[in-house]
Amino acid sequence: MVEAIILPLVKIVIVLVAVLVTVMYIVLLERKVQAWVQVRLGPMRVGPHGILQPLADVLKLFVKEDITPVKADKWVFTAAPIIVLVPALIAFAVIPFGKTVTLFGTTMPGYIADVNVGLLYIVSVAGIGIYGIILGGWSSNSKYPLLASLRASAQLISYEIAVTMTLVTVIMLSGTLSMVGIVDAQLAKGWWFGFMQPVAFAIYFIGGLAETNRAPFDLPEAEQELVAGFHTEYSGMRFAFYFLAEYANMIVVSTVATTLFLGGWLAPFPNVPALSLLGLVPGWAWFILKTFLFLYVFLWVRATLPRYRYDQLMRLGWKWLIPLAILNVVVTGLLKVLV
Amino acid sequence: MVEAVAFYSLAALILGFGVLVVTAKSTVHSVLFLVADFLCVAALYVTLQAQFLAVIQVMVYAGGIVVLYLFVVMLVNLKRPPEAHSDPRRMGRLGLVMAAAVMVELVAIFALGWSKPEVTGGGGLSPNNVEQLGRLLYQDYLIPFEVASVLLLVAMIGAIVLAKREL
Amino acid sequence: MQTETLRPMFDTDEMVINMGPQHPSTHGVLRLILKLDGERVVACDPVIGYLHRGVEKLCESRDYTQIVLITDRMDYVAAATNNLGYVETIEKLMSIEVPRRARYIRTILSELQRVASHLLWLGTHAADLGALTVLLFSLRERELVLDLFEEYCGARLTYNAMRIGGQPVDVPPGWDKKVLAFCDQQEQKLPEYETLLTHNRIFVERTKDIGIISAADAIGIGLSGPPLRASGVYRDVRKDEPYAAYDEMEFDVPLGVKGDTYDRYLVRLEEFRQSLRIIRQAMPGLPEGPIMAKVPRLIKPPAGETYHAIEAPKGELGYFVVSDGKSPSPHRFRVRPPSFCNLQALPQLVKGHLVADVVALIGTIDIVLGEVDR
Amino acid sequence: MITITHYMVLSAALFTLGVIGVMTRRNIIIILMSIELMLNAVNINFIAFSYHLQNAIGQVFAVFVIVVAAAEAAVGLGIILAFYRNKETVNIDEMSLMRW
Repeated sequence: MVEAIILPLVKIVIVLVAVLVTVMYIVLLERKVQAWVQVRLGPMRVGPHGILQPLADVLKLFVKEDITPVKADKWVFTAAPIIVLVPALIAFAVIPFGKTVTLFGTTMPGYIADVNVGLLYIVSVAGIGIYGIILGGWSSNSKYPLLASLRASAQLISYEIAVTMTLVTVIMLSGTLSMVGIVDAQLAKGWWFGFMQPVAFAIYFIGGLAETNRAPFDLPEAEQELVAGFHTEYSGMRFAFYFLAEYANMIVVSTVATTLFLGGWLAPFPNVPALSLLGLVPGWAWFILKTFLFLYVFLWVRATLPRYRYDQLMRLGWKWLIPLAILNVVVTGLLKVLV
Repeated sequence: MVEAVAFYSLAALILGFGVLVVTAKSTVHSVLFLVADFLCVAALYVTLQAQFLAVIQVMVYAGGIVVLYLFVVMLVNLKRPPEAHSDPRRMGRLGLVMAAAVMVELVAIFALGWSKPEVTGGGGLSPNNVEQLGRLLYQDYLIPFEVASVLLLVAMIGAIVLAKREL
Repeated sequence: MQTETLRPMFDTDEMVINMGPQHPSTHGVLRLILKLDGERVVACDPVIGYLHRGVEKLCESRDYTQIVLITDRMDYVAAATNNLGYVETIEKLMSIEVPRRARYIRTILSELQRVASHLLWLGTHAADLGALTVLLFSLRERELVLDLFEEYCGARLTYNAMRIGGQPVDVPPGWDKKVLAFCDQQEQKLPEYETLLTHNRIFVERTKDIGIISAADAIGIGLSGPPLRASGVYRDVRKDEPYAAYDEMEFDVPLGVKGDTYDRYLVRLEEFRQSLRIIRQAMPGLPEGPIMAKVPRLIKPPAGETYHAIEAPKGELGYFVVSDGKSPSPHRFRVRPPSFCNLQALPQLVKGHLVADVVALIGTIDIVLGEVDR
Repeated sequence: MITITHYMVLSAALFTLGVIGVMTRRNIIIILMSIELMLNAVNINFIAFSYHLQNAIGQVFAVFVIVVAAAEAAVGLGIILAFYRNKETVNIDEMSLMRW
């Protein structure tokens, strides 16, 4: 009873709270990192060094008026942010945060669920999130959001192909679709897949930027072109849902990258005796560290690069990333057969 | 017990959303209900030990095909409701009657003509059957699999030719 | 004939969207009515007048000294050059010989102004393309220019820094060193922008071959300033009809080749360097002497009319003033603002490009709506 | 106890819903979606039998059905778009003419 229901529930609550808090603080981190790049201070007023800024933001979003445009499709308009947020959160169900530990006499796996199709589960769940974006833009009954949502969905679908192709190479190396199995395979191989598959890693990173609508692929919410993108008409909590979903998706992409390419909870250099001390750090700490490293690159890129244009983005996706990813699959297959 | 609860609730959802798909006034709502329907079907697959199919159902159906529908619904920016005009010779009732006939026929087949078929090959169904499915697809059913991919290619080219404005 | 009948049949709906007057990137209150085919712009119709304050008519009921203040409010990010154009027009009308020291100060001020204006352009242009960091960098440097202006005349935006016949105040002690220090600093900052933009693949792809305008078209539309020079036309009022102390300065006029957005960017970036070069010549070479010519207390130019143009940061800024010789205010006052004339090129520039390019192109012609609408 | 018959009835009902949609609706997009419902009904049967007979071949065929559904959707929607471009309608009753 305890192991079957209570423990998973506790873990779900822990993960959800952790994700939501991380989202709040990623926003702060983003503003801070961007500020430091731009030789500014960033938020400084709420709490020491703006540390309480996220709370103030959340409070503001809570008390803001929640406006529904008169001509909007009310049901869809309300449902769209939820459709975006829920898949972003349930994707965490299969992500292994650490290795299995024994705690108070019960074994405690470091994941909520180890599904045998875990990787595909994440991809398919991400596909559902697209609906929220399309519907949000459509239901606002306004031209800029509609344009932006069409852009967004075309972009997400295009880059999903390339990203999925990179996942195929990882599956070929690990021989399993389970996220835990993939980490174990990296342990068995002695190499993180990021080093064995640098091309796939690079494509995954670029595709991940595009799938989370981050700069330089943030066309769907290009303020300068399309006002605020598909959530132009949203305000208050419903806007906050979109916001949360975007950052939660960033975390999903980072955690997946960590699991697939950076060895998940594994400590680096387990085979170098001089660095065996690194193994003492708990697995979840490594996991979080790697995830944040990845997230930091996201923020860094945003502060540095201009934005792609729509046709250039499509060209990059279809003419470069997808063929390259397919070629990578073929080469990996050949190497697997020959070597 | 758990199985029954899962089946009946999922069946109710599947049929309920199915009715909504067919009856919804707005096309976009109809598409939304279709997605919900497909998600419920995927859940049903999970209860039937077909996790891979469930994920594929969500990925391809919900995440791919229905998005296409949604795209077309948005591109087709109708100035008047799509069902405004009705052919005077249309016999809607007859359609319902025929649908009922199909239902009766199907149930009759299941109830009367059903015998356990002899199926060979496949070799059992393990709970973790992704690998098994992969082997079947790439070994026993390789030719159909390749034909299916050719079908997809043809469909892709066909769709581009049809939808392109000027060739 | 056949295509004409078929065309509307085969068109999927063209979408008309309204960009502005409240839109994050229309640099003020410009309104564009864009007709889109998908994301491609078929036609563009700029609508102006949201900031019309009747400056020209207003000036006809103010006396000549008061008008200097009003000119500040036209191109409000380059107020000093607005002042300069106006005071020189009246000086020309009254045949006043401005002391050499005043002319040097004016040259320094207008080049500082050019740097400030180009910095603002650079920042907003880059921000329009999504490179937010450049905006923050360039605003940081612009702040230094504004500090210099504040020290000189006490104002940071609308300077009212010139008078008919000369300068109201002399340079404050120590100001020259600060100006030269700023020049050195700015020189060092320019490579920062270049790393972020000039050699950035995304930026180059976003700007190269976007909004090409040929030299003939540019002249035909009446472009002036950097957009005209980017098309390869050698025209700079500072060289062609020198004013202030430009005839004593040594500087080059950067020219573009193709006339696309990238060329316009490069031309403006080079103008930074040339402006710094001019300031570096003028500041140490500041001649001694008075800063104000003998000017009557009540300015009443003789009857007549005159047109005088200067090279404002955004292009050729001309003033046409008619005086009836009796009243203390102009009989007719007319401005030829560079932004207004450059804006005319926009419909031609954006045709066939994507929505995303529209913002890049609004940025590249560098308009200020206060000047367009007056 | 849930038997295979339960699944078969569910699938028959879903199939019939699809038939009703095809027969009664005039919006061709909804008709195509009804066809998708029918294909799903077929898939439910495949999977249910696969489970019932403990044989993975049913899943293989379900995969093929999904492939066919994808192809059908792509071509069908392409035709709809081409048609809409010419006739500005998606009403199937207005598509009765073979030429225009």
